[in-house]
Amino acid sequence: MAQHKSKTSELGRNTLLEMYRRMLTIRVFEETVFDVYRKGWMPGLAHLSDGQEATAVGVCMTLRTDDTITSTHRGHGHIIAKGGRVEPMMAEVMGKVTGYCRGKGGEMHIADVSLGILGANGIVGGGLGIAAGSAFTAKREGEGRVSVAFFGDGAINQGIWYETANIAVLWKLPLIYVCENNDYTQFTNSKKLISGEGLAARARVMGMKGVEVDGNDVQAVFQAAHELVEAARNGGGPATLICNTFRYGGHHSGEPGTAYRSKEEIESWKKHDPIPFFENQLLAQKIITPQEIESMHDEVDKRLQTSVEMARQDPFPDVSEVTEHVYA
Amino acid sequence: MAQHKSKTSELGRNTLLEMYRRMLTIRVFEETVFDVYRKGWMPGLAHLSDGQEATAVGVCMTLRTDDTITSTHRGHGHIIAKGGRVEPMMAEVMGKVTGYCRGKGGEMHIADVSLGILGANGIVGGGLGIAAGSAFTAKREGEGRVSVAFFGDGAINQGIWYETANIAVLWKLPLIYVCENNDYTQFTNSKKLISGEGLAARARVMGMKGVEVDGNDVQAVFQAAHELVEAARNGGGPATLICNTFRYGGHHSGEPGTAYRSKEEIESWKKHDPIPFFENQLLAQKIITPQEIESMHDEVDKRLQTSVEMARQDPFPDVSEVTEHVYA
Amino acid sequence: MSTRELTFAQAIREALDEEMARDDRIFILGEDVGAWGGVFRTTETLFEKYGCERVIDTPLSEEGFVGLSVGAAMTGMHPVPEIMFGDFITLVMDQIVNQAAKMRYMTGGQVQVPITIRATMGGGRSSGAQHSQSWHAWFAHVPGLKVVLPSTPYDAKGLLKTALREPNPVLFFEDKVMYHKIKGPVPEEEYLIPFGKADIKREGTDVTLVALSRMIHPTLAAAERLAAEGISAEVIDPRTISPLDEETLIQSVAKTGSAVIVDEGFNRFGTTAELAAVIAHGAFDYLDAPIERLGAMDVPVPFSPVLEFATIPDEEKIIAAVHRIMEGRRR
Amino acid sequence: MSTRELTFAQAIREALDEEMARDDRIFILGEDVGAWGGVFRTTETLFEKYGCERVIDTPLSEEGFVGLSVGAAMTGMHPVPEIMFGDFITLVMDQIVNQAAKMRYMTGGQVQVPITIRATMGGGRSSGAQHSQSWHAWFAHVPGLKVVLPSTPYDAKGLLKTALREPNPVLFFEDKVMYHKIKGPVPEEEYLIPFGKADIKREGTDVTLVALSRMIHPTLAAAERLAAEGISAEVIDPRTISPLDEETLIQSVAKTGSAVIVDEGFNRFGTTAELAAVIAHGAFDYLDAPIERLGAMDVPVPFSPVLEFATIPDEEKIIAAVHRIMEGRRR
Ligand SMILES: Cc1ncc(C[n+]2csc(CCOP(=O)(O)OP(=O)(O)O)c2C)c(N)n1
Ligand SMILES: Cc1ncc(C[n+]2csc(CCOP(=O)(O)OP(=O)(O)O)c2C)c(N)n1
Ligand SMILES: [Mg+2]
Ligand SMILES: [Mg+2]
Repeated sequence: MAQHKSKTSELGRNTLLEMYRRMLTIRVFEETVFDVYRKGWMPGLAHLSDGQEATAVGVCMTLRTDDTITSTHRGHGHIIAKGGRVEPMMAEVMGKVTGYCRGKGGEMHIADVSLGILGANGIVGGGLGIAAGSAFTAKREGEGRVSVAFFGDGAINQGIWYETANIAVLWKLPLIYVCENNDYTQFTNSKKLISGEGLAARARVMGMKGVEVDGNDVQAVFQAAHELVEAARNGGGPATLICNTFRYGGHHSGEPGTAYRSKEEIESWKKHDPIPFFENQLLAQKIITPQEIESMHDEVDKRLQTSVEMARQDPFPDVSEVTEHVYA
Repeated sequence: MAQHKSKTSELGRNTLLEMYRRMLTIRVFEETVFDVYRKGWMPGLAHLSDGQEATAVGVCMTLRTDDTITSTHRGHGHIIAKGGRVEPMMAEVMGKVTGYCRGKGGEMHIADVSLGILGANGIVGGGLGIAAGSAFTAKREGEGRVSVAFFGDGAINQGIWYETANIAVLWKLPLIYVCENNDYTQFTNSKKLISGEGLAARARVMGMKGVEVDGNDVQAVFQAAHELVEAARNGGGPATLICNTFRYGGHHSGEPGTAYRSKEEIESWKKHDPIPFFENQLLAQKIITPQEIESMHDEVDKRLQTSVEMARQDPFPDVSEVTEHVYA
Repeated sequence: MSTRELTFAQAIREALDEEMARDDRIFILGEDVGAWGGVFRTTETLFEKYGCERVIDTPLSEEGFVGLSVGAAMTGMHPVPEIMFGDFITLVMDQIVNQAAKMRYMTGGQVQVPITIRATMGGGRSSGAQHSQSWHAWFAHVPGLKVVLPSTPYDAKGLLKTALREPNPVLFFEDKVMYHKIKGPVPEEEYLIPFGKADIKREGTDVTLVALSRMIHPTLAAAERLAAEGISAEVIDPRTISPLDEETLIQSVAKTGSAVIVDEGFNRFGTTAELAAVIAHGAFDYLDAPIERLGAMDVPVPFSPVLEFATIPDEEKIIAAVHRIMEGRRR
Repeated sequence: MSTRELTFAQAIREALDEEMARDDRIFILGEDVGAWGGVFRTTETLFEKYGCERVIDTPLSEEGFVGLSVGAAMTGMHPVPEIMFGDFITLVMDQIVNQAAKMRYMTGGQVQVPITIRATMGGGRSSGAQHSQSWHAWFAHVPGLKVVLPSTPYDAKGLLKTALREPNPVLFFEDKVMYHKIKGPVPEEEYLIPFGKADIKREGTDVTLVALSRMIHPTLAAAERLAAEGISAEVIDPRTISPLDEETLIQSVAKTGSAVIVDEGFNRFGTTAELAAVIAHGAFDYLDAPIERLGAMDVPVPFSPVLEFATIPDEEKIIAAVHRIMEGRRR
């Protein structure tokens, strides 16, 4: 994997630290959920995104609270990056009534609409139509809002990508397609599944910008996303950003992700782990001290531990809730 | 519209005359169906393709009988071009039991599977999956068979085009996508509906050839199609051919096609009518004489008249047939 | 109340027009709905009146534009996508069923999805197997959706206006044969018709005829002829099948003792099954003959009129079904 | 006949294996069905045995690869596309309903469409609203399709082998909870199970319990417990709902006088409606209590187990339904 150098960012210290904190929070959240899964404290399976933190954070830190995102089955990172709180996330993962969705959505369907998080989605490509619609509303309202659709390299081949891309270009919707290219679908290398020149070129031929970036370099992601987001805000229409990254774990918590990916491949990506990579940049630029890093780690660890303890004590929804929220 | 010169063809006289005969047959068939419609001799509506004869014939004359085509709602031309007989077509249009589909399919669903005509299709884009499947079978059987999918400029924006294009390239299927670009969907100019660089470029970015041709010049269509078809036969994988052409009539027989298209536009296309255009080439090259042309016209006219008379006398299917052919 | 006669299509258009004037979150999108005014003329003049930003011609990308509608609804708009032929709704099932219908539930009530999907239905026009189908039963099987089938211009207007104020996804099915053929009184004054309230189109005492959408018309004609025979038929139009006014159906059969269900969807696993099951359960103690189910024949819709009309319920078939019931009773 | 115990997944795989060996027109395609052996391990070893040309990993393009399957079937192959979670079948409705189901009819019998679409179904795994649904009723509403729901390894193998020799499109629904949890006897010798033939899984005289797919298991358990109470329940598994063996259902109820229908599809407008309507009509003179319909609760499938299990029929709910019938009779 080519290691693109990211330009020195013009971001303020607080923003950079917040980026770091969110990346760390995602990492620890995913590790904690994995632990919760192994201990049998959550029902179902978890779809974890550790390794992909820079993509989620680099993109979402360019967004306003009233901008929206749609996410995927692997959505925890996007939600935290967009400002989602880990406590109701953890409760949702465990199916508790204190969860973001009162335990009705679950691990794959977390949403916080007040923060513009229109929801993770269990249908591969399922967020693309919704994101286009949010961009439509944004354009109609004229307040410079943008809509971001996260999706994977597998989702590229869903017809709805193509249908909405065509519409988004024609109608100049403020829609940013963000492809997290981690080279795999569930258990298949997506090189075998994508024909021709790949997504960036597909985006360009549809009439929008198609930009590729090192998805493990949060500053590079931020800068690329920022440019596309600002253009969209200002009426420039949609764009596509491909972030090359890697998930460390299995497709879900029930499998280690090692049967269809070589040790070397996994290890080579771990050498370019987005968190130490960013850490080193921050240290080199003296934006943060080793002590501050340590105390941030402690703080995040503690927050996650507490979230688990709280969620474990929280009640399940009452059975009477089962028929609520079917209709408004 | 640019009038591309077609190269002198290397085709034999018989083939050229057969091309002319099929084009003429399509034209007269469509005119006859329109007449049948106006006289109230057929149920429903007719979707006519007069004006587009060169595309259908130029492509289908490159095909073997065991090659397959899938067609569209505007399918009469493709069927005649692939060798379909006008008598069971006319009977089908009238809903008679002697029709190709025993009156069950109707004007929009004519098929002759023995000739490789897998059917016209009422779903815009509905033939694309079927054509990919026929190409799959062809590849598996290894006898150099190819599959052609006709579709319109409107169908370009159906996700299934994109999904099957990706698969066809990956699996090197002998599939030729033929877009009849007549600039309109039903009542809307498709320039307003197609983003970016258009279909030829979209095809190329998916990893296949994308070639554009004057769809009213049958020899140009033939030559372009021939090249792509032979490449596909020899394992070269799929390709896309865009034929620029024009339908003279309305979207269907119930409307004249003049409300959303200017007289000038229609007239300018009629100046490049595929039939006299080809006729002039044949005359100039002394492949046909004016007398032969006249007698061919007579012959075709007579055949179509007879087909109407026959079909009118043919019985409707017996009501007992209604439950037949639901299952094999 | 002053009343005019409108066609079914005019009633639809008037509902759209009034609600668009009232609520600027409403917008229409679909193929040829704009400048052309809709293939069935139901959006005529709206493009001129509300502009291309609210009456939008889409590419032939049903999944794309319905998907977009779901997202627009979730963020505060009220989209009205049009599925030109209800047959094409097969292309957008994921957007309707997996997205629109469950977004509210999955988020624990965080969002509303006010989307009104207009789709046509019905055969009898020799349009062939892919342009004649009636799939409303599918959607009534999906929790989170509401399903509406108006049978008259009056109902069409009142129910569509209600749909356009609904915070939930609504499937609104319009039988295309009615658009220009069915005329009826529509008051000038504004009115709404609530969902889940069946309409007794004709009162009677001997047999209950339940019919939906266009099927109301042959059913009323059959009732008229039955009256001449001395059989008093009650004709009920549920108007919405999700929610379904079970009460009215059951009460009617409690009175008449028997029922015929008439619907243009395919018979098996369709609307006739649910309605028959609901009545058989709720009016168990009152039924004195098996319920007759008259859906469309379970074959793909054939083109040739002799075949096609054989598959669609009509006056004769309804009368025959009532006669079967009457004979069963005499035995 | 020598018999072993196989899991439900093993039985499926064995049917695929045997039929692929017999007929080289059969090929499997879907997401991760190849090298990985299928997300639920039902195609394990087949990739190694039959190669990547017959066990094919597809892109995430359900509409594309099912569309391709329809065309392959029309031209002589027998494709077996896999829909990993039955919920995603929403993406391929057009290919199934408008193409596969009606191609033979629309061409007046010119083609056959031998395609076996395997799809999973069922909840109970805390997979949320988009990975737990059971849509079989939709397809039984579509003329031209056959719909199969095996409940045991024995039935799964015999029915799948039949499907793979069928000249018609078949929807084959596999409840994913059964794959590795349900084991049962499967003979070494070849056998086929015809479509349209219900299986009486347990004989009884007091009440008929009709159950499909995985629901057979809690139903049999309920029957066992009812026996202890002195209630003799007959348990019938229709095995295919299109075609539906109406005769066996009606005869059973003619004997027992009452029925409970158990299905994991949503209740309204679902399988329980059709089966109840068929029985209420055919056994009209014998029914002495209203038919009880036990489909899944009509809400999107919730994630949290306390909610999810409340929505799925189970032993307790079946017993309660039987008690309701018994009480109704006493009155
Ligand atoms: C429409 C649909 N098809 C298949 C699946 C099953 N599935 C879930 S995730 C996945 C792979 C997705 O790959 P990608 O888009 O690259 O996302 P990643 O998991 O790598 O983040 C598949 C096939 C699904 N959820 N939805
Ligand atoms: C999926 C689908 N959507 C819409 C329609 C209605 N319809 C029939 S033809 C047509 C326009 C097709 O345009 P194009 O593909 O350019 O073909 P042309 O009629 O120009 O040959 C439309 C919208 C349809 N039949 N199928
Ligand atoms: Mg991926
Ligand atoms: Mg066109």
